[in-house]
Amino acid sequence: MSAAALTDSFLERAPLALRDWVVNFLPAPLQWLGHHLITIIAVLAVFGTFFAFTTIAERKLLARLQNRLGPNRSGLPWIKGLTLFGLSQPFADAIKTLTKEDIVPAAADKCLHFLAPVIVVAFSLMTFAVLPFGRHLIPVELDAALLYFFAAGAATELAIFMAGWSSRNKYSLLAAMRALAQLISYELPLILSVVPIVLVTSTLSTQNIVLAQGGWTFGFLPHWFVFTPWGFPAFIIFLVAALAESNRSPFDLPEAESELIAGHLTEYSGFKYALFFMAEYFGLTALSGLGVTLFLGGWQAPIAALQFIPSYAWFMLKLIGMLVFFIWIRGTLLRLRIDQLTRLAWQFLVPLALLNVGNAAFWILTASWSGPLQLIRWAISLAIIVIPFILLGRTLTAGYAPRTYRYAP
Amino acid sequence: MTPLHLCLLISSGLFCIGLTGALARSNTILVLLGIELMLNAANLNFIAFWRFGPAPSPANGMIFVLFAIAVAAAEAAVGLALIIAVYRHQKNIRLQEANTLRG
Amino acid sequence: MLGSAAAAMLLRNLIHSALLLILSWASVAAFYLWAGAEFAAFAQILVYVGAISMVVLFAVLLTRQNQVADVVIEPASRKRATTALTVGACLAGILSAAVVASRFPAAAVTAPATTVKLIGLELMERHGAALLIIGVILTVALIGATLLAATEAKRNPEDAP
Amino acid sequence: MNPFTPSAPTPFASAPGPTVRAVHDEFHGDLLEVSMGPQHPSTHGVFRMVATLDGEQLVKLKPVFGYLHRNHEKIAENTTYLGSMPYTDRLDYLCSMSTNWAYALAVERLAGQAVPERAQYLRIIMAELTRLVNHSCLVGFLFNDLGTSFTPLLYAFREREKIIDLFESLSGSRMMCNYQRFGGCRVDPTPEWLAAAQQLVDNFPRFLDEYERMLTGNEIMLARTQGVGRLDATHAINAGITGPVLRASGVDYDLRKVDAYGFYAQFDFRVPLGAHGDTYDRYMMRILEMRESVKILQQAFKRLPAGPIMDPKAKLRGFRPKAGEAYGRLEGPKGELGFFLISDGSPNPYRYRVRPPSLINLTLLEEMCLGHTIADAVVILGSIDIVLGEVDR
Amino acid sequence: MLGSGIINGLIVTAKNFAGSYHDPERMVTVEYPEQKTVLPENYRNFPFLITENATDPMGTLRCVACQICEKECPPQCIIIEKSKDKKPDATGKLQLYPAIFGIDTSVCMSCQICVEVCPFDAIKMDKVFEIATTDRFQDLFLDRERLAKPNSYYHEIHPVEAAEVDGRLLAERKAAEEKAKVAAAAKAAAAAAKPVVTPPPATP
Repeated sequence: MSAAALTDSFLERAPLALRDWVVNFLPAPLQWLGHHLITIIAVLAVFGTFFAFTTIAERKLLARLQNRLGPNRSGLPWIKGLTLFGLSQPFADAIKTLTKEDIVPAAADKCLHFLAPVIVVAFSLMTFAVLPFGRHLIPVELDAALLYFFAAGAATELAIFMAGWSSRNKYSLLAAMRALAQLISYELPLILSVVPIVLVTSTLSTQNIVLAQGGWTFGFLPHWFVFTPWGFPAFIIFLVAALAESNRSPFDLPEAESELIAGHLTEYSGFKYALFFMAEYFGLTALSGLGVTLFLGGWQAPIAALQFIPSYAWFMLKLIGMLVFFIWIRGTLLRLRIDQLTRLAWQFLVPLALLNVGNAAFWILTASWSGPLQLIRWAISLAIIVIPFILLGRTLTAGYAPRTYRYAP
Repeated sequence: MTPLHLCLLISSGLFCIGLTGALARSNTILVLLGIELMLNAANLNFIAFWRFGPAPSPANGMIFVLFAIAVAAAEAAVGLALIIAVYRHQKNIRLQEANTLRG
Repeated sequence: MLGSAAAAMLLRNLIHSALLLILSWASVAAFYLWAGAEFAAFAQILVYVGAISMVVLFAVLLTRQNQVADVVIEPASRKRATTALTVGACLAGILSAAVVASRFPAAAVTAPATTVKLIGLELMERHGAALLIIGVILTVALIGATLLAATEAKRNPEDAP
Repeated sequence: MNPFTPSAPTPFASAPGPTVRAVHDEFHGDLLEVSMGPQHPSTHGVFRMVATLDGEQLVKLKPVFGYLHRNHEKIAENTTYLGSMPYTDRLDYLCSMSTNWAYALAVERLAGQAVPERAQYLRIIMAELTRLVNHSCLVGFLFNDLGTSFTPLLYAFREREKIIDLFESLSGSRMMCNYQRFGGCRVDPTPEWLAAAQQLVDNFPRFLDEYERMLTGNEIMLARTQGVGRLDATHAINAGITGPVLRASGVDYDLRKVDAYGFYAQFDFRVPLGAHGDTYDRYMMRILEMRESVKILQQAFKRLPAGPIMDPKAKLRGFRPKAGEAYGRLEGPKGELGFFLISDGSPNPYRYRVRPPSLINLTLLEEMCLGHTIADAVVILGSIDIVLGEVDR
Repeated sequence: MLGSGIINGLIVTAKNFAGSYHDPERMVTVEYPEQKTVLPENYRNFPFLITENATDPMGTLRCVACQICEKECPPQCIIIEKSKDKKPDATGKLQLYPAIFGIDTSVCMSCQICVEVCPFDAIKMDKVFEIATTDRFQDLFLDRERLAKPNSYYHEIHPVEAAEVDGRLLAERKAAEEKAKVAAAAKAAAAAAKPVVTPPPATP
């Protein structure tokens, strides 16, 4: 089937056709509104249920990592004894958080206390507007999409500060300060790891970036950016920074249970706590969505032959893959201390990201090499990034090495 | 009343609020924030003229605003660092008392 | 926008006024969007709401130590407040009069189509030098700011009583 | 109330006040007094640390315990010698077998009671099995404080469950074994039990290798524990610290070699020694000691003799040791566990004193934690391995 | 290399993840209400009194109210009151029986010392652990009727131990009968030889 036919296969256009069919019911002036309202509702519905099932997937996967069964008890309210392998657990959680009593500390700053979760969820939801879910499915076609993504992401810090400050409790204030230090120091590596992509594709719009990753060599090697010598390190830095940005596993300092009880969320309960929880997951999904778009070829199929599967299915598969990787990391790694965390960001990730930008520039300049030169090009570009990685790695872990022990005579 | 007039009115209003704020308040931080407001008002003008101006060359206004934002950011950072330094020294940040120049 | 800015200036509680100010910055960004300058709007949000608000809030937090009510209206500051108000009011009058009086040629109806690539090219070619200077200014300012804030801390323990 | 305004510096006793208060200290400017209260998630049991922070650094740390004090020693003076044997299980509830043995050792020394050979071997097997249980629990909890979401803890508990099931099928209860008697043991293990124990001990090293591969080389683990909570040898000796914490500072003092009580002299095993005395060394001490215990167990299973498990002359009731005093001690998983008894000829001991290794190892907590952050203080507490039942008695 | 430790960690958790599906040694969870683990033979929980047969529990209690366990119990949670009259026990000898025999299960720590010190093997450890009750006082203080359980139940929960205990009791009974026969024969002979000598006292 020719590529064109493929791109317009029925499945591909199905969601769009549905939307246009609904929209032309509305009178002319309202059509614009209807058009956007439907996309918003679609995004919210899809990612709302996606959030619900990520929570349950996380608990089941973590359980399996630890050789135990995850939640599998919650069945439907009417049918006795029907346990859906825990699939109805998120709805049970939702009802629980809705009905939980919502305590607001007396000394708290009422309006800020209420506003913080709202802003957190609002901004992390706004980041979904720019992610290309399918060949034609992009909610908002912006040419400065990446900048928009980071602008919306940066605003969530403000809300965390408000949460910390408004609950008037020393613990949460300390944790809010820590969270801010962490978020700010990891914003730079995050943006710097995206700069090479913008350099190579010379566009900020996410749809063009995904289009730039089309095409396959020998039919099965996709042109995703993750398989290029500068793309892979950028991907690793992006992952580490995304982990830190969404307060997950090795960097979940703000809610470090063993230290400050629940960080800036100590004074929240009931639905507001669920909102924060939801915002964290939305942030995580958005960041991994961005990771998929930039490095793993968005909705591009991995192998040429598999193109008949609709593009949004590929996006969802890769997104789930990324989330499983995040959960896997959460089940394994220990937590870093606040000073090690910032030292890692400033002394290790930022220099490497800058080097990677240089590496991408080298990659563009030598685009014209061909044949044997191609190998040399790969070698040099790899050398540019791997050698400093080892050197910096050695300085970072200067005094630390597993020791050997002597025994008493 | 073309849209340009409206924009100019809004930006001048913002400018005056920034000015009164900077003059009236005794807390140095708020003075600094007042100045930030004035800078924002200026940026507003640039965009207004760029959008509704006679022969809008494609990117002039926008670039000017970007540079203005960058400078404002640098200025805010240095200003606040100054405030922290002054605060550490004299334990409160009332504008009037910051008159001793000795270290 | 004007409402939040005015409120920011008048409020007693420092944190509330700072947050309202951030709200006014966000509304300025909304204005840019309305005017069609997307790039400027996102830059504004990223720089102001993302970064400067953090610096402001950190500064406000660090300097709240023995905070006597900062807006106790002594006679001195009351007098200054009234003079400031009068100056502001008359300036507003003059400006609006000038604006109303001036006539502007017919405004272009459609927003000029600017793509990010165009801005990028423009920045690099015609304003390349300006870009570099801005880079230098920013780095110097930030290093200066950190040094200023940091050195104070080191010196402080020695002269502690 | 503005949280930063310093309240009048109240006397530093553990004032009930709010858990977090700003204390004005003339040297450091404003300190933050954070009380990690009895119900804090990371303190092992009811234990409270009043930590005074200057920013992130710890300036003062006052451990407050006694929440679990059950007046064990006074009760022991009013019950018969046999009567307080089940209470010794409740001292250090993680290793009840070795605590029973320590008490039985003290009473046997007091009354000059002989113990048959098979019972000695059984006691060594039980003590080494409890060492495995205790060390795997500790390592699991240490990583839980370091932040992984329960994964290493659940692996360690999976292994511990197997050993605990062995104890249950032998002595009747998982943790409160009440297994030793004066002059021998209470129940003779069946051949199937011995086979199951042998099989367990043989594949215990597989669990240890998996654990070490997962965690010992982990960069974050190295960064978080090396150089944290350093304790030098002389300091440890002066404070009377014993057990793995002492050996991590490089002091060669293991009661199994020093006293050679029971038949430990006939077993060849090595005592690992640390060099830096920091949290990483203490973690490695426990891992290496577990490997040594596995070696001892394998030898013990091979040479377990047949014969009676209870000395025929041992009298169960009406046990009246002659007047005098005795001090029996052994190398418990946490350190030197000792029982000091004074008898006046009556069936109840005149004085009954327990030397709790957890409490004595705890005395240096502040000394180790100064200069570190709260996150480290929690890890250091985890590495000392205290059990509140033993600390508060 | 910087990341190698972390990668090793990931591999181990991956192996555990895969293992938890097929390797029984890793998947240890037992879903309690549906599946129950088999309790080992020596498992002990709260004590219970043994009666010879199930038909007349109060009549054939093995316990003779000697109150040794009451004295030896560390937390002092057993309360016994001797009966006024006597009744024949299994071997036909007249023995006292406990009018009141109560164990306060909220105090008892099932340490099994009463079983060790009981000379008559009258009290043994039970295996029931699901004994949650709503009322704190009456339900937790088990009186004689609720404590008594037939010997067959004892065989059921502790098969090996019960067999050994019964063997020992039978042996004792046989020895007691022989002694009684020998004493009776000696008495008969003595009576025949010297009718005036009083018969030797009945041995316990």
